[in-house]
Amino acid sequence: MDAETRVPILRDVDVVTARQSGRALGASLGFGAADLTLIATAISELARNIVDYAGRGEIVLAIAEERGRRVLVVVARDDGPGIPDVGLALQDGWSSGRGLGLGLPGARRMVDEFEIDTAPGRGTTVTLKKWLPEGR
Amino acid sequence: MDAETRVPILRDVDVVTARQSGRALGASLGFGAADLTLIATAISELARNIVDYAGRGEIVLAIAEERGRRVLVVVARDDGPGIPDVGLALQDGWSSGRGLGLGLPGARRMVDEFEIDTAPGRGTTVTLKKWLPEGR
Amino acid sequence: MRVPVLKQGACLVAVFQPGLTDAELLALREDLSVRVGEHRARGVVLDVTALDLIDSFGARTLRGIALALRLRGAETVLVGIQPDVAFAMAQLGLTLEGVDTALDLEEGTALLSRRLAARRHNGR
Amino acid sequence: MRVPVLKQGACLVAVFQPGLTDAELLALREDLSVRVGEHRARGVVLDVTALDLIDSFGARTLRGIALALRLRGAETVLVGIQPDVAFAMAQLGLTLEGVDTALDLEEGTALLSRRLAARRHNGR
Ligand SMILES: Nc1ncnc2c1ncn2[C@@H]1O[C@H](COP(=O)(O)OP(=O)(O)O)[C@@H](O)[C@H]1O
Ligand SMILES: Nc1ncnc2c1ncn2[C@@H]1O[C@H](COP(=O)(O)OP(=O)(O)O)[C@@H](O)[C@H]1O
Repeated sequence: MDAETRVPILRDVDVVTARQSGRALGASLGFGAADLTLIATAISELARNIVDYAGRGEIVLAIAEERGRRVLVVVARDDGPGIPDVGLALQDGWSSGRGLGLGLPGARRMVDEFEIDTAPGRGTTVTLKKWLPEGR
Repeated sequence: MDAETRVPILRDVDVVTARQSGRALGASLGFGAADLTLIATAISELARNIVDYAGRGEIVLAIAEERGRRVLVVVARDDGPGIPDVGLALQDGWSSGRGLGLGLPGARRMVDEFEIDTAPGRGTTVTLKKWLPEGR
Repeated sequence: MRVPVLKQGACLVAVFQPGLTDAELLALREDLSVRVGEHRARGVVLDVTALDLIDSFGARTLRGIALALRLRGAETVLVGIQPDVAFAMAQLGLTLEGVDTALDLEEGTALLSRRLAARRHNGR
Repeated sequence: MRVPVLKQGACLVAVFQPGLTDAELLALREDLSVRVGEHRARGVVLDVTALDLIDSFGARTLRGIALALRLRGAETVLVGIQPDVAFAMAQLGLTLEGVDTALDLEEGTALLSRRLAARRHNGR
Protein backbone atom coordinates (compact mmCIF):
# COMPACT_ATOMS: atom_id res chain seq x y z
CA MET A 1 0.00 0.00 0.00
CA ASP A 2 1.21 3.51 -0.83
CA ALA A 3 1.19 6.46 1.56
CA GLU A 4 -1.81 6.91 3.80
CA THR A 5 -3.80 9.94 4.89
CA ARG A 6 -5.19 9.78 8.43
CA VAL A 7 -7.99 12.11 9.47
CA PRO A 8 -8.83 12.07 13.20
CA ILE A 9 -12.60 12.27 13.68
CA LEU A 10 -13.86 14.07 16.78
CA ARG A 11 -16.55 16.51 15.70
CA ASP A 12 -18.57 17.77 12.75
CA VAL A 13 -15.80 19.78 11.07
CA ASP A 14 -13.71 16.61 10.87
CA VAL A 15 -16.49 15.00 8.86
CA VAL A 16 -16.04 17.76 6.28
CA THR A 17 -12.24 17.40 6.30
CA ALA A 18 -12.44 13.62 5.87
CA ARG A 19 -14.75 13.74 2.88
CA GLN A 20 -12.77 16.53 1.24
CA SER A 21 -9.56 14.52 1.67
CA GLY A 22 -11.23 11.49 0.13
CA ARG A 23 -12.41 13.53 -2.83
CA ALA A 24 -8.93 14.99 -3.32
CA LEU A 25 -7.19 11.62 -3.14
CA GLY A 26 -9.75 10.10 -5.51
CA ALA A 27 -9.28 12.93 -7.97
CA SER A 28 -5.50 12.49 -7.91
CA LEU A 29 -6.04 8.80 -8.72
CA GLY A 30 -8.18 9.72 -11.72
CA PHE A 31 -11.77 8.97 -10.61
CA GLY A 32 -14.52 10.79 -12.50
CA ALA A 33 -16.81 13.40 -10.95
CA ALA A 34 -19.72 11.01 -10.30
CA ASP A 35 -17.48 8.50 -8.51
CA LEU A 36 -15.82 11.26 -6.47
CA THR A 37 -19.22 12.33 -5.19
CA LEU A 38 -20.05 8.73 -4.24
CA ILE A 39 -16.72 8.36 -2.43
CA ALA A 40 -17.12 11.64 -0.54
CA THR A 41 -20.71 10.81 0.42
CA ALA A 42 -19.80 7.35 1.71
CA ILE A 43 -16.95 8.83 3.79
CA SER A 44 -19.32 11.45 5.17
CA GLU A 45 -21.73 8.76 6.38
CA LEU A 46 -18.99 6.73 8.07
CA ALA A 47 -17.33 9.75 9.65
CA ARG A 48 -20.62 10.98 11.03
CA ASN A 49 -21.33 7.56 12.51
CA ILE A 50 -18.02 7.81 14.37
CA VAL A 51 -18.97 11.20 15.81
CA ASP A 52 -22.52 10.10 16.65
CA TYR A 53 -21.99 6.61 18.02
CA ALA A 54 -18.33 6.28 19.05
CA GLY A 55 -17.41 9.87 19.94
CA ARG A 56 -13.98 9.60 18.38
CA GLY A 57 -12.07 7.61 15.80
CA GLU A 58 -10.30 8.06 12.51
CA ILE A 59 -10.65 7.75 8.77
CA VAL A 60 -7.63 6.36 6.93
CA LEU A 61 -7.40 6.89 3.17
CA ALA A 62 -4.97 4.94 1.02
CA ILE A 63 -4.27 3.86 -2.52
CA ALA A 64 -3.61 0.18 -3.15
CA GLU A 65 -2.99 -2.04 -6.13
CA GLU A 66 -4.97 -5.29 -6.34
CA ARG A 67 -5.03 -7.73 -9.23
CA GLY A 68 -3.26 -5.15 -11.38
CA ARG A 69 -5.83 -2.43 -10.75
CA ARG A 70 -5.67 0.67 -8.60
CA VAL A 71 -8.04 0.89 -5.68
CA LEU A 72 -9.03 3.67 -3.31
CA VAL A 73 -9.29 2.26 0.20
CA VAL A 74 -11.22 3.98 2.99
CA VAL A 75 -10.98 2.63 6.53
CA ALA A 76 -13.25 4.10 9.21
CA ARG A 77 -12.13 2.92 12.63
CA ASP A 78 -13.22 3.59 16.20
CA ASP A 79 -13.03 2.05 19.68
CA GLY A 80 -16.62 2.88 20.44
CA PRO A 81 -19.39 0.58 21.66
CA GLY A 82 -19.50 -1.55 18.49
CA ILE A 83 -22.65 -2.79 16.79
CA PRO A 84 -24.53 -5.68 18.45
CA ASP A 85 -26.51 -6.77 15.37
CA VAL A 86 -24.66 -5.99 12.14
CA GLY A 87 -27.30 -7.59 9.93
CA LEU A 88 -29.84 -5.16 11.30
CA ALA A 89 -27.53 -2.15 11.02
CA LEU A 90 -26.97 -2.94 7.34
CA GLN A 91 -30.68 -2.88 6.60
CA ASP A 92 -32.11 0.14 4.85
CA GLY A 93 -33.95 2.30 7.33
CA TRP A 94 -32.73 0.81 10.60
CA SER A 95 -31.33 3.33 13.04
CA SER A 96 -30.72 3.01 16.78
CA GLY A 97 -31.03 6.80 17.00
CA ARG A 98 -32.61 9.59 15.05
CA GLY A 99 -30.90 8.81 11.76
CA LEU A 100 -32.51 7.69 8.53
CA GLY A 101 -30.67 4.39 8.84
CA LEU A 102 -29.32 4.69 5.31
CA GLY A 103 -25.66 5.45 6.05
CA LEU A 104 -24.19 1.95 6.27
CA PRO A 105 -26.34 0.26 3.61
CA GLY A 106 -26.01 3.33 1.39
CA ALA A 107 -22.22 3.47 1.73
CA ARG A 108 -22.16 -0.19 0.79
CA ARG A 109 -24.08 0.49 -2.41
CA MET A 110 -21.72 3.29 -3.37
CA VAL A 111 -18.51 1.25 -3.48
CA ASP A 112 -17.23 -2.00 -4.98
CA GLU A 113 -16.24 -3.74 -1.76
CA PHE A 114 -17.55 -3.24 1.75
CA GLU A 115 -16.40 -4.94 4.93
CA ILE A 116 -17.45 -4.35 8.49
CA ASP A 117 -15.75 -5.70 11.57
CA THR A 118 -17.46 -4.93 14.83
CA ALA A 119 -18.56 -6.45 18.11
CA PRO A 120 -19.99 -5.01 21.33
CA GLY A 121 -17.15 -3.43 23.29
CA ARG A 122 -14.62 -3.99 20.51
CA GLY A 123 -15.24 -0.93 18.36
CA THR A 124 -16.11 -0.76 14.70
CA THR A 125 -13.98 -0.86 11.57
CA VAL A 126 -15.56 -0.35 8.18
CA THR A 127 -13.45 -0.81 5.04
CA LEU A 128 -14.56 0.46 1.65
CA LYS A 129 -12.84 -0.18 -1.66
CA LYS A 130 -13.53 1.57 -4.91
CA TRP A 131 -11.78 0.30 -8.03
CA LEU A 132 -10.54 2.78 -10.54
CA PRO A 133 -12.45 2.13 -13.80
CA GLU A 134 -10.18 0.53 -16.39
CA GLY A 135 -8.62 2.82 -18.94
CA ARG A 136 -8.10 5.68 -16.46
CA MET B 1 -29.95 -34.29 -24.48
CA ASP B 2 -30.05 -32.56 -27.89
CA ALA B 3 -27.59 -29.97 -29.15
CA GLU B 4 -26.40 -27.32 -26.72
CA THR B 5 -25.81 -23.60 -27.06
CA ARG B 6 -22.93 -22.22 -24.98
CA VAL B 7 -22.67 -18.52 -24.32
CA PRO B 8 -19.42 -17.39 -22.66
CA ILE B 9 -20.15 -14.71 -20.04
CA LEU B 10 -17.51 -12.06 -19.47
CA ARG B 11 -19.22 -8.69 -19.56
CA ASP B 12 -22.57 -6.90 -19.86
CA VAL B 13 -23.10 -7.51 -23.60
CA ASP B 14 -22.87 -11.25 -22.96
CA VAL B 15 -25.79 -10.96 -20.55
CA VAL B 16 -27.88 -9.62 -23.42
CA THR B 17 -26.65 -12.37 -25.81
CA ALA B 18 -27.41 -15.12 -23.28
CA ARG B 19 -30.97 -14.02 -22.62
CA GLN B 20 -31.67 -13.49 -26.32
CA SER B 21 -30.37 -17.01 -27.07
CA GLY B 22 -32.59 -18.43 -24.34
CA ARG B 23 -35.60 -16.65 -25.72
CA ALA B 24 -34.86 -17.88 -29.26
CA LEU B 25 -34.36 -21.48 -28.15
CA GLY B 26 -37.51 -21.37 -26.05
CA ALA B 27 -39.49 -19.94 -28.97
CA SER B 28 -38.26 -22.73 -31.26
CA LEU B 29 -39.47 -25.22 -28.66
CA GLY B 30 -42.92 -23.67 -28.65
CA PHE B 31 -43.06 -21.71 -25.37
CA GLY B 32 -45.61 -18.88 -25.22
CA ALA B 33 -44.68 -15.19 -24.91
CA ALA B 34 -45.16 -14.97 -21.14
CA ASP B 35 -42.94 -18.02 -20.50
CA LEU B 36 -40.29 -16.70 -22.90
CA THR B 37 -40.08 -13.49 -20.89
CA LEU B 38 -39.73 -15.45 -17.64
CA ILE B 39 -36.97 -17.60 -19.18
CA ALA B 40 -35.09 -14.58 -20.55
CA THR B 41 -35.39 -12.70 -17.26
CA ALA B 42 -34.13 -15.66 -15.21
CA ILE B 43 -31.15 -16.07 -17.57
CA SER B 44 -30.42 -12.36 -17.30
CA GLU B 45 -30.23 -12.59 -13.51
CA LEU B 46 -27.90 -15.61 -13.55
CA ALA B 47 -25.66 -14.18 -16.25
CA ARG B 48 -25.31 -10.89 -14.42
CA ASN B 49 -24.38 -12.71 -11.23
CA ILE B 50 -21.55 -14.38 -13.15
CA VAL B 51 -20.25 -11.00 -14.35
CA ASP B 52 -20.67 -9.37 -10.93
CA TYR B 53 -19.46 -12.09 -8.58
CA ALA B 54 -17.34 -14.53 -10.59
CA GLY B 55 -15.94 -12.32 -13.33
CA ARG B 56 -16.35 -15.02 -15.97
CA GLY B 57 -18.31 -18.18 -16.70
CA GLU B 58 -20.83 -19.53 -19.16
CA ILE B 59 -24.50 -20.16 -19.79
CA VAL B 60 -25.37 -23.43 -21.46
CA LEU B 61 -28.79 -23.81 -23.06
CA ALA B 62 -30.19 -27.18 -24.05
CA ILE B 63 -33.38 -29.02 -24.86
CA ALA B 64 -33.99 -32.28 -23.05
CA GLU B 65 -36.74 -34.83 -22.90
CA GLU B 66 -37.78 -36.03 -19.45
CA ARG B 67 -40.66 -38.36 -18.69
CA GLY B 68 -41.97 -37.88 -22.20
CA ARG B 69 -42.03 -34.09 -22.00
CA ARG B 70 -39.74 -31.51 -23.52
CA VAL B 71 -37.75 -29.34 -21.18
CA LEU B 72 -35.65 -26.22 -21.66
CA VAL B 73 -32.52 -26.52 -19.53
CA VAL B 74 -30.40 -23.52 -18.53
CA VAL B 75 -27.07 -24.10 -16.78
CA ALA B 76 -25.16 -21.09 -15.43
CA ARG B 77 -21.66 -22.13 -14.44
CA ASP B 78 -18.59 -20.33 -13.11
CA ASP B 79 -15.35 -21.02 -11.23
CA GLY B 80 -15.72 -17.93 -9.10
CA PRO B 81 -15.61 -17.62 -5.30
CA GLY B 82 -18.78 -19.66 -4.69
CA ILE B 83 -21.48 -18.81 -2.17
CA PRO B 84 -20.72 -19.45 1.52
CA ASP B 85 -24.34 -19.43 2.73
CA VAL B 86 -26.74 -20.60 0.01
CA GLY B 87 -29.77 -20.41 2.28
CA LEU B 88 -29.12 -16.73 2.79
CA ALA B 89 -28.42 -16.09 -0.91
CA LEU B 90 -31.78 -17.64 -1.80
CA GLN B 91 -33.66 -15.30 0.52
CA ASP B 92 -35.54 -12.40 -1.04
CA GLY B 93 -33.65 -9.20 -0.50
CA TRP B 94 -30.29 -10.56 0.60
CA SER B 95 -27.34 -9.20 -1.40
CA SER B 96 -23.65 -9.24 -0.55
CA GLY B 97 -23.20 -6.24 -2.82
CA ARG B 98 -25.23 -3.49 -4.37
CA GLY B 99 -28.00 -5.69 -5.76
CA LEU B 100 -31.63 -5.96 -4.73
CA GLY B 101 -31.03 -9.58 -3.72
CA LEU B 102 -33.92 -10.80 -5.86
CA GLY B 103 -32.00 -12.53 -8.67
CA LEU B 104 -31.58 -16.05 -7.28
CA PRO B 105 -34.91 -16.32 -5.42
CA GLY B 106 -36.68 -14.63 -8.35
CA ALA B 107 -35.14 -16.95 -10.96
CA ARG B 108 -36.23 -19.87 -8.80
CA ARG B 109 -39.84 -18.66 -8.85
CA MET B 110 -39.81 -18.27 -12.63
CA VAL B 111 -39.00 -21.87 -13.51
CA ASP B 112 -40.25 -25.38 -12.70
CA GLU B 113 -37.01 -26.77 -11.29
CA PHE B 114 -34.11 -24.97 -9.69
CA GLU B 115 -30.85 -26.46 -8.45
CA ILE B 116 -27.78 -24.74 -7.09
CA ASP B 117 -24.41 -26.34 -6.47
CA THR B 118 -21.84 -24.09 -4.88
CA ALA B 119 -19.20 -23.95 -2.18
CA PRO B 120 -16.52 -21.41 -1.25
CA GLY B 121 -13.63 -21.77 -3.68
CA ARG B 122 -15.50 -24.29 -5.84
CA GLY B 123 -17.50 -22.00 -8.09
CA THR B 124 -21.24 -21.91 -8.65
CA THR B 125 -23.52 -23.89 -10.94
CA VAL B 126 -27.20 -23.06 -11.16
CA THR B 127 -29.51 -25.28 -13.20
CA LEU B 128 -32.99 -24.19 -14.27
CA LYS B 129 -35.61 -26.33 -15.98
CA LYS B 130 -38.76 -25.12 -17.62
CA TRP B 131 -41.22 -27.75 -18.86
CA LEU B 132 -43.02 -27.11 -22.11
CA PRO B 133 -46.75 -26.93 -21.31
CA GLU B 134 -48.55 -30.01 -22.63
CA GLY B 135 -50.31 -29.72 -25.96
CA ARG B 136 -47.57 -27.52 -27.49
CA MET C 1 -26.83 1.21 -29.03
CA ARG C 2 -27.81 4.39 -27.30
CA VAL C 3 -31.14 5.64 -26.00
CA PRO C 4 -32.47 8.52 -28.12
CA VAL C 5 -33.74 11.41 -26.00
CA LEU C 6 -36.33 13.64 -27.70
CA LYS C 7 -37.55 17.03 -26.63
CA GLN C 8 -41.33 17.42 -26.48
CA GLY C 9 -42.47 20.81 -25.20
CA ALA C 10 -41.15 21.23 -21.64
CA CYS C 11 -40.51 17.50 -21.41
CA LEU C 12 -37.86 15.02 -22.47
CA VAL C 13 -38.75 11.57 -23.78
CA ALA C 14 -36.15 8.80 -23.54
CA VAL C 15 -36.97 5.98 -25.95
CA PHE C 16 -35.43 2.70 -24.78
CA GLN C 17 -34.19 0.30 -27.44
CA PRO C 18 -34.23 -3.49 -27.19
CA GLY C 19 -30.94 -5.14 -26.31
CA LEU C 20 -29.83 -2.31 -24.04
CA THR C 21 -26.68 -3.19 -22.09
CA ASP C 22 -26.02 -2.30 -18.44
CA ALA C 23 -23.37 0.21 -19.43
CA GLU C 24 -25.75 1.93 -21.84
CA LEU C 25 -28.41 2.16 -19.16
CA LEU C 26 -25.90 3.66 -16.72
CA ALA C 27 -24.79 6.14 -19.38
CA LEU C 28 -28.40 7.21 -19.84
CA ARG C 29 -28.61 8.03 -16.17
CA GLU C 30 -25.80 10.57 -16.48
CA ASP C 31 -27.07 11.86 -19.78
CA LEU C 32 -30.64 12.58 -18.65
CA SER C 33 -29.55 14.29 -15.47
CA VAL C 34 -27.38 16.69 -17.44
CA ARG C 35 -29.95 17.23 -20.22
CA VAL C 36 -32.69 18.14 -17.77
CA GLY C 37 -30.48 21.10 -16.90
CA GLU C 38 -29.60 22.02 -20.47
CA HIS C 39 -33.20 21.94 -21.67
CA ARG C 40 -34.70 23.18 -18.42
CA ALA C 41 -37.07 20.21 -18.70
CA ARG C 42 -39.81 19.98 -16.09
CA GLY C 43 -40.80 16.44 -16.92
CA VAL C 44 -39.23 13.28 -18.29
CA VAL C 45 -40.94 10.26 -19.85
CA LEU C 46 -39.00 6.99 -19.78
CA ASP C 47 -40.57 4.99 -22.59
CA VAL C 48 -39.74 1.29 -22.20
CA THR C 49 -42.31 -0.01 -24.72
CA ALA C 50 -39.58 -1.71 -26.76
CA LEU C 51 -37.96 -3.56 -23.84
CA ASP C 52 -38.69 -7.29 -23.84
CA LEU C 53 -37.69 -7.61 -20.19
CA ILE C 54 -36.75 -5.58 -17.12
CA ASP C 55 -34.58 -7.52 -14.70
CA SER C 56 -33.51 -6.54 -11.19
CA PHE C 57 -30.56 -4.46 -12.38
CA GLY C 58 -32.81 -2.68 -14.88
CA ALA C 59 -35.48 -1.97 -12.29
CA ARG C 60 -32.97 -0.71 -9.74
CA THR C 61 -31.37 1.59 -12.28
CA LEU C 62 -34.69 2.91 -13.64
CA ARG C 63 -35.79 3.70 -10.09
CA GLY C 64 -32.48 5.47 -9.45
CA ILE C 65 -32.95 7.53 -12.61
CA ALA C 66 -36.47 8.58 -11.58
CA LEU C 67 -35.35 9.53 -8.05
CA ALA C 68 -32.35 11.49 -9.29
CA LEU C 69 -34.39 13.37 -11.89
CA ARG C 70 -36.91 14.43 -9.28
CA LEU C 71 -34.07 15.84 -7.20
CA ARG C 72 -33.07 17.78 -10.31
CA GLY C 73 -36.56 19.27 -10.38
CA ALA C 74 -38.13 17.11 -13.08
CA GLU C 75 -41.17 14.87 -12.60
CA THR C 76 -40.57 11.47 -14.16
CA VAL C 77 -42.99 8.85 -15.42
CA LEU C 78 -42.20 5.38 -16.72
CA VAL C 79 -44.43 4.20 -19.56
CA GLY C 80 -44.92 1.19 -21.79
CA ILE C 81 -44.14 -1.80 -19.55
CA GLN C 82 -45.58 -4.69 -21.60
CA PRO C 83 -47.93 -7.24 -19.94
CA ASP C 84 -45.42 -10.12 -20.07
CA VAL C 85 -42.67 -7.88 -18.75
CA ALA C 86 -44.89 -6.70 -15.89
CA PHE C 87 -45.73 -10.31 -15.05
CA ALA C 88 -42.07 -11.36 -14.94
CA MET C 89 -41.19 -8.30 -12.82
CA ALA C 90 -43.92 -9.25 -10.36
CA GLN C 91 -42.51 -12.80 -10.16
CA LEU C 92 -39.10 -11.38 -9.35
CA GLY C 93 -40.61 -9.13 -6.71
CA LEU C 94 -39.65 -5.87 -8.43
CA THR C 95 -41.94 -3.07 -7.31
CA LEU C 96 -40.45 0.20 -8.64
CA GLU C 97 -41.60 1.87 -5.43
CA GLY C 98 -41.87 5.63 -5.65
CA VAL C 99 -41.84 5.64 -9.45
CA ASP C 100 -44.88 6.87 -11.38
CA THR C 101 -46.02 4.62 -14.20
CA ALA C 102 -48.53 5.02 -17.04
CA LEU C 103 -49.82 2.78 -19.82
CA ASP C 104 -48.12 4.41 -22.77
CA LEU C 105 -46.51 7.61 -24.03
CA GLU C 106 -49.88 9.34 -24.46
CA GLU C 107 -51.08 8.54 -20.95
CA GLY C 108 -47.67 9.39 -19.54
CA THR C 109 -47.52 12.77 -21.21
CA ALA C 110 -51.04 13.56 -20.01
CA LEU C 111 -50.11 12.53 -16.46
CA LEU C 112 -47.04 14.77 -16.55
CA SER C 113 -49.05 17.79 -17.77
CA ARG C 114 -51.58 17.38 -14.97
CA ARG C 115 -48.78 16.88 -12.47
CA LEU C 116 -46.94 19.99 -13.61
CA ALA C 117 -50.10 22.10 -13.62
CA ALA C 118 -50.93 20.91 -10.10
CA ARG C 119 -47.42 21.64 -8.93
CA ARG C 120 -47.89 25.25 -9.86
CA HIS C 121 -50.96 25.51 -7.66
CA ASN C 122 -50.41 23.48 -4.55
CA GLY C 123 -47.60 22.33 -2.40
CA ARG C 124 -46.98 18.68 -2.29
CA MET D 1 -18.92 29.67 7.47
CA ARG D 2 -22.52 30.75 7.60
CA VAL D 3 -25.30 30.55 5.03
CA PRO D 4 -26.17 33.98 3.64
CA VAL D 5 -29.92 34.62 3.49
CA LEU D 6 -31.05 37.23 0.95
CA LYS D 7 -34.40 38.91 0.66
CA GLN D 8 -35.96 38.84 -2.79
CA GLY D 9 -39.45 40.35 -2.93
CA ALA D 10 -41.73 38.35 -0.65
CA CYS D 11 -39.23 35.51 -0.59
CA LEU D 12 -36.02 34.59 1.20
CA VAL D 13 -33.15 32.88 -0.56
CA ALA D 14 -30.66 30.86 1.49
CA VAL D 15 -27.43 30.36 -0.43
CA PHE D 16 -25.58 27.27 0.80
CA GLN D 17 -21.79 27.36 0.83
CA PRO D 18 -19.50 24.39 0.22
CA GLY D 19 -17.99 22.79 3.31
CA LEU D 20 -21.02 23.44 5.46
CA THR D 21 -20.80 21.72 8.84
CA ASP D 22 -23.66 19.98 10.63
CA ALA D 23 -23.78 22.70 13.29
CA GLU D 24 -24.02 25.42 10.63
CA LEU D 25 -26.86 23.59 8.92
CA LEU D 26 -28.72 23.26 12.22
CA ALA D 27 -28.14 26.95 12.92
CA LEU D 28 -29.67 27.79 9.56
CA ARG D 29 -32.82 25.93 10.51
CA GLU D 30 -33.33 28.22 13.52
CA ASP D 31 -32.30 31.29 11.61
CA LEU D 32 -34.69 30.80 8.70
CA SER D 33 -37.61 30.07 10.95
CA VAL D 34 -37.07 33.35 12.79
CA ARG D 35 -36.45 35.38 9.63
CA VAL D 36 -39.61 34.15 7.95
CA GLY D 37 -41.45 35.84 10.80
CA GLU D 38 -39.38 39.04 10.73
CA HIS D 39 -39.71 39.54 6.98
CA ARG D 40 -43.21 38.11 6.74
CA ALA D 41 -41.78 35.95 3.94
CA ARG D 42 -44.27 33.83 2.02
CA GLY D 43 -41.69 31.72 0.26
CA VAL D 44 -38.17 30.41 0.81
CA VAL D 45 -35.69 29.12 -1.74
CA LEU D 46 -32.97 26.81 -0.44
CA ASP D 47 -30.24 27.11 -3.06
CA VAL D 48 -27.81 24.19 -2.77
CA THR D 49 -26.05 24.72 -6.13
CA ALA D 50 -22.67 25.01 -4.42
CA LEU D 51 -22.94 21.81 -2.37
CA ASP D 52 -20.76 19.00 -3.68
CA LEU D 53 -22.73 16.39 -1.76
CA ILE D 54 -25.84 15.92 0.35
CA ASP D 55 -25.56 13.01 2.76
CA SER D 56 -28.26 11.46 4.90
CA PHE D 57 -27.86 14.01 7.71
CA GLY D 58 -28.03 16.83 5.16
CA ALA D 59 -31.13 15.42 3.48
CA ARG D 60 -32.88 14.84 6.78
CA THR D 61 -32.11 18.36 7.97
CA LEU D 62 -33.10 20.01 4.67
CA ARG D 63 -36.39 18.14 4.76
CA GLY D 64 -36.90 19.23 8.36
CA ILE D 65 -36.27 22.84 7.37
CA ALA D 66 -38.78 22.69 4.50
CA LEU D 67 -41.46 21.09 6.67
CA ALA D 68 -40.90 23.55 9.53
CA LEU D 69 -41.06 26.56 7.22
CA ARG D 70 -44.32 25.33 5.77
CA LEU D 71 -45.74 25.25 9.28
CA ARG D 72 -44.57 28.86 9.63
CA GLY D 73 -46.63 29.68 6.52
CA ALA D 74 -43.85 29.83 3.93
CA GLU D 75 -43.71 27.63 0.83
CA THR D 76 -40.23 26.22 0.40
CA VAL D 77 -38.45 24.94 -2.66
CA LEU D 78 -35.03 23.32 -2.86
CA VAL D 79 -33.05 24.21 -5.97
CA GLY D 80 -29.71 23.46 -7.60
CA ILE D 81 -29.00 19.82 -6.73
CA GLN D 82 -26.22 18.96 -9.19
CA PRO D 83 -26.40 15.82 -11.37
CA ASP D 84 -23.68 13.90 -9.49
CA VAL D 85 -25.17 14.88 -6.15
CA ALA D 86 -28.63 13.72 -7.28
CA PHE D 87 -27.13 10.44 -8.40
CA ALA D 88 -25.35 9.81 -5.09
CA MET D 89 -28.50 10.71 -3.15
CA ALA D 90 -30.50 8.22 -5.23
CA GLN D 91 -27.90 5.55 -4.43
CA LEU D 92 -28.23 6.29 -0.72
CA GLY D 93 -31.99 6.11 -1.03
CA LEU D 94 -32.55 9.75 -0.06
CA THR D 95 -35.78 10.86 -1.66
CA LEU D 96 -36.59 14.16 0.08
CA GLU D 97 -40.22 13.13 0.12
CA GLY D 98 -42.62 16.02 0.53
CA VAL D 99 -40.04 18.61 -0.47
CA ASP D 100 -40.46 20.57 -3.69
CA THR D 101 -37.46 20.68 -5.97
CA ALA D 102 -36.58 22.77 -9.00
CA LEU D 103 -33.63 22.95 -11.35
CA ASP D 104 -32.13 26.25 -10.26
CA LEU D 105 -32.85 29.59 -8.60
CA GLU D 106 -34.73 30.90 -11.63
CA GLU D 107 -37.04 27.89 -11.90
CA GLY D 108 -37.49 27.80 -8.15
CA THR D 109 -38.44 31.46 -7.90
CA ALA D 110 -40.88 31.05 -10.80
CA LEU D 111 -42.43 28.02 -9.13
CA LEU D 112 -42.83 29.92 -5.86
CA SER D 113 -44.46 32.95 -7.56
CA ARG D 114 -47.02 30.75 -9.31
CA ARG D 115 -47.63 28.89 -6.10
CA LEU D 116 -48.11 32.08 -4.11
CA ALA D 117 -50.36 33.61 -6.79
CA ALA D 118 -52.54 30.49 -6.73
CA ARG D 119 -52.65 30.64 -2.94
CA ARG D 120 -53.98 34.18 -3.09
CA HIS D 121 -56.76 33.11 -5.44
CA ASN D 122 -57.79 29.91 -3.72
CA GLY D 123 -57.78 31.55 -0.33
CA ARG D 124 -55.35 29.06 1.16
N1 LIG E 1 -19.24 3.48 14.26
C1 LIG E 1 -20.34 2.97 14.87
N2 LIG E 1 -20.32 2.60 16.16
C2 LIG E 1 -21.42 2.09 16.79
N3 LIG E 1 -22.60 1.92 16.18
C3 LIG E 1 -22.71 2.28 14.88
C4 LIG E 1 -21.60 2.81 14.15
N4 LIG E 1 -22.00 3.06 12.88
C5 LIG E 1 -23.29 2.68 12.81
N5 LIG E 1 -23.72 2.22 14.00
C6 LIG E 1 -25.07 1.67 14.31
O1 LIG E 1 -25.68 1.25 13.12
C7 LIG E 1 -26.93 1.92 12.92
C8 LIG E 1 -27.17 2.17 11.44
O2 LIG E 1 -26.22 3.10 10.94
P1 LIG E 1 -26.53 3.91 9.62
O3 LIG E 1 -27.02 2.95 8.58
O4 LIG E 1 -25.35 4.73 9.28
O5 LIG E 1 -27.79 4.81 9.99
P2 LIG E 1 -27.98 6.02 11.02
O6 LIG E 1 -26.62 6.55 11.37
O7 LIG E 1 -28.83 6.98 10.26
O8 LIG E 1 -28.69 5.42 12.19
C9 LIG E 1 -26.82 3.19 13.74
O9 LIG E 1 -28.09 3.67 14.10
C10 LIG E 1 -25.99 2.71 14.94
O10 LIG E 1 -26.80 2.06 15.86
N1 LIG F 1 -22.31 -16.77 -9.43
C1 LIG F 1 -22.14 -16.34 -8.17
N2 LIG F 1 -20.91 -16.43 -7.57
C2 LIG F 1 -20.74 -16.00 -6.29
N3 LIG F 1 -21.72 -15.46 -5.54
C3 LIG F 1 -22.95 -15.34 -6.08
C4 LIG F 1 -23.23 -15.77 -7.40
N4 LIG F 1 -24.55 -15.54 -7.65
C5 LIG F 1 -25.07 -15.00 -6.54
N5 LIG F 1 -24.10 -14.87 -5.58
C6 LIG F 1 -24.29 -14.36 -4.20
O1 LIG F 1 -25.66 -14.48 -3.85
C7 LIG F 1 -26.19 -13.19 -3.51
C8 LIG F 1 -27.65 -13.09 -3.92
O2 LIG F 1 -27.74 -13.11 -5.33
P1 LIG F 1 -29.04 -12.49 -6.04
O3 LIG F 1 -30.24 -13.06 -5.37
O4 LIG F 1 -28.92 -12.74 -7.51
O5 LIG F 1 -29.02 -10.97 -5.68
P2 LIG F 1 -28.01 -9.76 -6.06
O6 LIG F 1 -27.20 -10.21 -7.25
O7 LIG F 1 -28.93 -8.62 -6.34
O8 LIG F 1 -27.17 -9.56 -4.83
C9 LIG F 1 -25.29 -12.20 -4.19
O9 LIG F 1 -25.31 -10.94 -3.54
C10 LIG F 1 -23.93 -12.90 -4.10
O10 LIG F 1 -23.34 -12.70 -2.84
